Amino acid sequence: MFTRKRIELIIERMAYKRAGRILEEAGMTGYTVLPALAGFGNGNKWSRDTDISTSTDMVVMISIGDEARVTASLEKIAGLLGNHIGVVSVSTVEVLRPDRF
Amino acid sequence: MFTRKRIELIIERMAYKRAGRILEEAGMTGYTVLPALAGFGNGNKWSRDTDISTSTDMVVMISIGDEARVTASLEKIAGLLGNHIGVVSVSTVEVLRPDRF
Amino acid sequence: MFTRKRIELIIERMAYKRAGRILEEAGMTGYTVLPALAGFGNGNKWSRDTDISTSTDMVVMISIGDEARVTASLEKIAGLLGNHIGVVSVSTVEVLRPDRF
Amino acid sequence: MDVAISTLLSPIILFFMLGMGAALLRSQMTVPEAFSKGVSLYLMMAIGLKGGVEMSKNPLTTEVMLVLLAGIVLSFLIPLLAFVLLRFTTRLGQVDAAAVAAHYGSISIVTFVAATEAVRLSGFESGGHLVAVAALMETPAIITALFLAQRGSAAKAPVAGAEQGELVREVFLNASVVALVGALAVGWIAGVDGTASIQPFFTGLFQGVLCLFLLDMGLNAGRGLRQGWRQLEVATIGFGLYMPLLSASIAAGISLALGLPVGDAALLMTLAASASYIAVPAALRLALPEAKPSIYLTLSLGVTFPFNVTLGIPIYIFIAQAISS
Amino acid sequence: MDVAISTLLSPIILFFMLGMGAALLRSQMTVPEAFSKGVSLYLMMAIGLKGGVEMSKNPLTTEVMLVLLAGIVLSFLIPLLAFVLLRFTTRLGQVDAAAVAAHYGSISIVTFVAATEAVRLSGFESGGHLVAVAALMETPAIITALFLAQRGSAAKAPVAGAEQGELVREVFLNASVVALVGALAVGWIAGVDGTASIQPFFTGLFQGVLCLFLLDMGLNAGRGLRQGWRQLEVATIGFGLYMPLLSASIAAGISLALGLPVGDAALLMTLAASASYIAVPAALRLALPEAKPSIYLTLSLGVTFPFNVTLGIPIYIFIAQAISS
Amino acid sequence: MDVAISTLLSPIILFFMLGMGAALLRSQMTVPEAFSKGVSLYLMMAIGLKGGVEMSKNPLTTEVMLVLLAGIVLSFLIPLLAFVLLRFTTRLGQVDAAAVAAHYGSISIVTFVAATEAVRLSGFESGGHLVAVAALMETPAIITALFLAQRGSAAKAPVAGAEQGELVREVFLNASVVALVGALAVGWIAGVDGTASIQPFFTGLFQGVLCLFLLDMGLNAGRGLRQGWRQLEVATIGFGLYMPLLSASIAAGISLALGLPVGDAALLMTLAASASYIAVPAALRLALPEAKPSIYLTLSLGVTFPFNVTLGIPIYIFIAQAISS
Ligand SMILES: Nc1ncnc2c1ncn2[C@@H]1O[C@H](COP(=O)(O)O)[C@@H](O)[C@H]1O
Ligand SMILES: Nc1ncnc2c1ncn2[C@@H]1O[C@H](COP(=O)(O)O)[C@@H](O)[C@H]1O
Ligand SMILES: Nc1ncnc2c1ncn2[C@@H]1O[C@H](COP(=O)(O)O)[C@@H](O)[C@H]1O
Ligand code: NA
Ligand code: NA
Ligand code: NA
Repeated sequence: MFTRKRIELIIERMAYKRAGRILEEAGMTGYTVLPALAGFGNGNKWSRDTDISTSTDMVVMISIGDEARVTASLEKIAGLLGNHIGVVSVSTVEVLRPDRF
Repeated sequence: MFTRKRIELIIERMAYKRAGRILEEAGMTGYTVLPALAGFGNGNKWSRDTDISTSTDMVVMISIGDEARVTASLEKIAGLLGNHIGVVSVSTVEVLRPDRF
Repeated sequence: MFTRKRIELIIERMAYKRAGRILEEAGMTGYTVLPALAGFGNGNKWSRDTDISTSTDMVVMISIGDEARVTASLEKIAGLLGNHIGVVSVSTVEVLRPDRF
Repeated sequence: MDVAISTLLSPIILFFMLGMGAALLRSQMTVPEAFSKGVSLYLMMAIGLKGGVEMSKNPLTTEVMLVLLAGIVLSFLIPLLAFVLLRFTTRLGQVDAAAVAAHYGSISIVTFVAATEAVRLSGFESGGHLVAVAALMETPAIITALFLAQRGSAAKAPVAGAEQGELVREVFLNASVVALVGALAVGWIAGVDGTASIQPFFTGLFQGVLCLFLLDMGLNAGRGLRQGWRQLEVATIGFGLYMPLLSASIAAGISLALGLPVGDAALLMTLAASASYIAVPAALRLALPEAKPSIYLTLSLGVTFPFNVTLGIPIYIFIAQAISS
Repeated sequence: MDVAISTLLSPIILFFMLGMGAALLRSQMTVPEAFSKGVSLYLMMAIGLKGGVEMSKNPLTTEVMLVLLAGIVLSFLIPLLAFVLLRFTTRLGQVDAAAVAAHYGSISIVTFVAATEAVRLSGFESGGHLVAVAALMETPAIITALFLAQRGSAAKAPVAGAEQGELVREVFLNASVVALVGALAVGWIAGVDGTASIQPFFTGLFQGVLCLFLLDMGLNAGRGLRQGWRQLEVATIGFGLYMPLLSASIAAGISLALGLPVGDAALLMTLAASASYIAVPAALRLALPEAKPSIYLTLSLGVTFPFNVTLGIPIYIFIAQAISS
Repeated sequence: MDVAISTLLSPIILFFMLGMGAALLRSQMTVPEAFSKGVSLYLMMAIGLKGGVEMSKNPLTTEVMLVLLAGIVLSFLIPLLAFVLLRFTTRLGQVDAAAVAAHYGSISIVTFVAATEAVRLSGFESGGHLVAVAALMETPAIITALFLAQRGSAAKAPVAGAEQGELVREVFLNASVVALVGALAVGWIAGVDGTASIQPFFTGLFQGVLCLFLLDMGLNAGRGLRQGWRQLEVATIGFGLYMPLLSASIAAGISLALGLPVGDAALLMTLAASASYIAVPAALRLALPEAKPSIYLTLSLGVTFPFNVTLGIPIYIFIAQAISS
């Protein structure tokens, strides 16, 4: 097994394409976006089925890549999060096919 | 980067609000709920599209916070899981904005 | 708290039942499947709402279990991923009820 | 009997059987949850409106009041009978028995709708207030069941504080109650003229949409049965088949006592006989999480629902005719 | 006034109130997002088709052109007025004030649809080109608002490059613009005969579907209000109530100047008075992420939308009658 | 030719073009998956019912049997032709060529539905049993393709055990087969009278719902084309345009031999010409995961589907008229 980094980005739906471009430019080989259903933060709760302008929806982006690229992308991501509400965290994972990331 | 803990709670949809209250009371600054599609456990399979009373649906709750608060919430969570089926796991993550959690 | 392994499998919807059987055979006590919304890999983007034959949809499978079983399942999973597009990663988590996994 | 046949060969039932067959043959076909939830909302609004409009035609009689009352009483008491039977005839524990009992005291609105269609097909009328009865019967059973589940066991009250409020709202303001009662009120207020412009949607399409929904119900019932039947002992499955008949006969007695017309009697019997698989499970996951969904869902959705929709309803109509002549 | 009453007691409004009530009572009832998105797509296609078919009946007059122009101008200018009022009467900062202003310059298609129904109920005609006006009024307000938000602040242009294109597409090719304008074009090209076979779906069901959708809107508005009202100072809530009246009166003036028939005047006023809660929020999350959704969404969806749908529309129709006589 | 024009200007096609245009202009508009899946279920039930009801009117003739047989044969053989052409004219490997071939042997039910509408518009009748032909043509092509993909390569059988069963169910019990065949059976059993009460839903709304669905199809086709065309060499795109014509001419020959009426001939040709983009891709993801969806989906959905719906169908009707006179 080979060690890689896993970025987990909890961010507004409207902003995930931008985050995706950032990850792409930083050389991450891929990402996956999961829809969120509800959430809580800053004392506010939101829920998907109760916001017609789905503009406050959050999604969770997962992107696995090598440490260098992850670090590279994090700065820009932080910039993006300056505007858009969201949370980013990084963890260590083991992968089977190192060439893939 | 700063080290934080990430709670991942796989729990029934009907119970996520209770879990949310527990996390909130424990001082966690936020959480995000993702819908699950299907699952397997205790030899039972379930699938969202085949249960009209969506009462056996599971959701995945992610909450990132500092170790103290996470530990604080875990006990109560364990109590909740005593009744409701579900799984809780904790992992270590790195975050950019420590003040946020 | 007790240490366990967490498999995260990002794989096509059509293949998750096969992955599930592999995990089951390897003795994993359960798994949860989350729907993905969109993604990027190999230079291709996909999005759920724009593929009527939902055959290119991805899902994220989470399965928590002890190291031995996880390692056992990984080989077969790798084989499955030889055919189906997807990504597998393993991380370390702490759980409350060791007997459960 | 050819009424029974014609009921069984109506597209609604045929589509239900299609779904059930596909599920038992393990077809992967599914109806997206979001879509079928929307469709069931439509059905509840439509049935509520229909009832309300009809009620707006003639004033509330004491007879109507009595039927409403009868419904509430049935929903409160049926669980007691069910609980006793389950405890004596099956190996179910107190909590699971109480949970199952709650389902049989409550109602299945789809079964009710299928019955109204069958009653219509059989050439009988039915009063709009039966919809109100249906709405009123949804929740009392849950209260009885919670009482039965705690009984004796000095267990802490299951829920308190925020939980309490959450549960109360789930029990009294769940989607089906809101949609049914709300649409009933709308129909009542707006009346025949006021609702004329929305009839093409809510009345014209009703039977067709019902086919689509029952196809989905068939898929759900079939899958529930296929996945869950192993968890059920024979005695429990038996309960899922004779309990509806028991409840129906009690309702038949009441109908006889109140001298209800055939249609109303048949529908009251159907309500008594039908078992919930949406409102009650959701409430019980909150109030009785220890109870096993694999038991009560399989029984009400996989056993009793198919039984009622296919054989039950014709039987109830038949009995209703018998007693009212 | 009994027009007002009959409007308020129409099923459409009753269902809206039902939803709002359920939400304020904290019922857990929800309409799945995927379903209500589909339903709103239907509504926009239906209203677009209707408008297009009617426009196909008679050639484009200069009057029509003038109304279209008036709509665009309104959408450009209303935000200026709104911005000034907000800055002087509330504590909202420049960015939030600009964001709110954008919503009031743009329109709510559901409010528009409810108004067309009310106009019909009141026995007036309305021109199909008003649908085109609605479509045209959706976006100019956003441009004004972005200008207002940057004004003075030497802030970097909010978006550039890929972002730029993304925003432009979101503003000019968002779902509602595409569906409205597209369906309008289809109706125009296919005309009365060409669309005959699809009328049962798009016209026959329209009012009924609208009930279902307004039930959902009520749930959303109620929840928005319940969750968000704390964030709003009284002055801001007040703005959500008097701003529609202001915009409507401006539109009334224009209608008078152009000598519009009652129906068209009422609809133009409604468009001016209505505030967006779908297209604009989405665009602003891209262009002005610093602006707080909890403010502009609560205000337009929780305050102004309910006001317009219940009291506003009857008032606008009343004024339209007054000025046109 | 004005038939062609009137087809191209029918709302159904106009909405398709609207969707395709919006997608090519990179509008973010989408129809929620759950909603469009529900709508497509409706379409398949409706078309199945229609066919079944018509078949219930007159007994099964040998001619009908022969058409059913012809359909099966076409579905089995077209992939062989397609495979050979692809291997000789394109750079596609054995597996991808076989995968693409499977799509062209199978059918697109939406194309079929659009054709039935066009045939109706052109004033021709078509037999209900063509729906049965459509259902029968869905799967044989997959079997041929799997055979072609393994041929020579001593590769392990792709799937076995549980996989095997999963695949078989996906191939023979996928949603469209179940819905089509099932609804056909229901229509057949219930007949004209039995289905009268559900006609308003399944027949009255049909064309309208089709508009909504084709708008979505346009969005999908447009996006598929925009994202995928780079992966396709010119020769492959060419295949997506001439293969339908080839298959149609073969079907034309058979129609001539069987002396089919114009409507039936046009529909059989359309079925032969149409390419699957739902059932087959799903099955191939299980059976031939090595095959690239970006190739076969782009080709069948992005190239052939738009071609058939716009130009193809009028051509097939034109040829059908020619041969049958
Ligand atoms: N590095 C990655 N991190 C997260 N998800 C990925 C990654 N690579 C691929 N994926 C997901 O897997 C899908 C198929 O990727 P690929 O196998 O590279 O075509 C993509 O659309 C993503 O959803
Ligand atoms: N500590 C956290 N853990 C997980 N999700 C979070 C956390 N904080 C915020 N979120 C998510 O981010 C959204 C916006 O949070 P905020 O930026 O605090 O308003 C919330 O609604 C949650 O969905
Ligand atoms: N080891 C596990 N890893 C991931 N998810 C699990 C695991 N065990 C259980 N689950 C999830 O929790 C649900 C209930 O499991 P159980 O409590 O074992 O009946 C399952 O349907 C899965 O969705
Ligand atoms: Na009952
Ligand atoms: Na406005
Ligand atoms: Na074909």
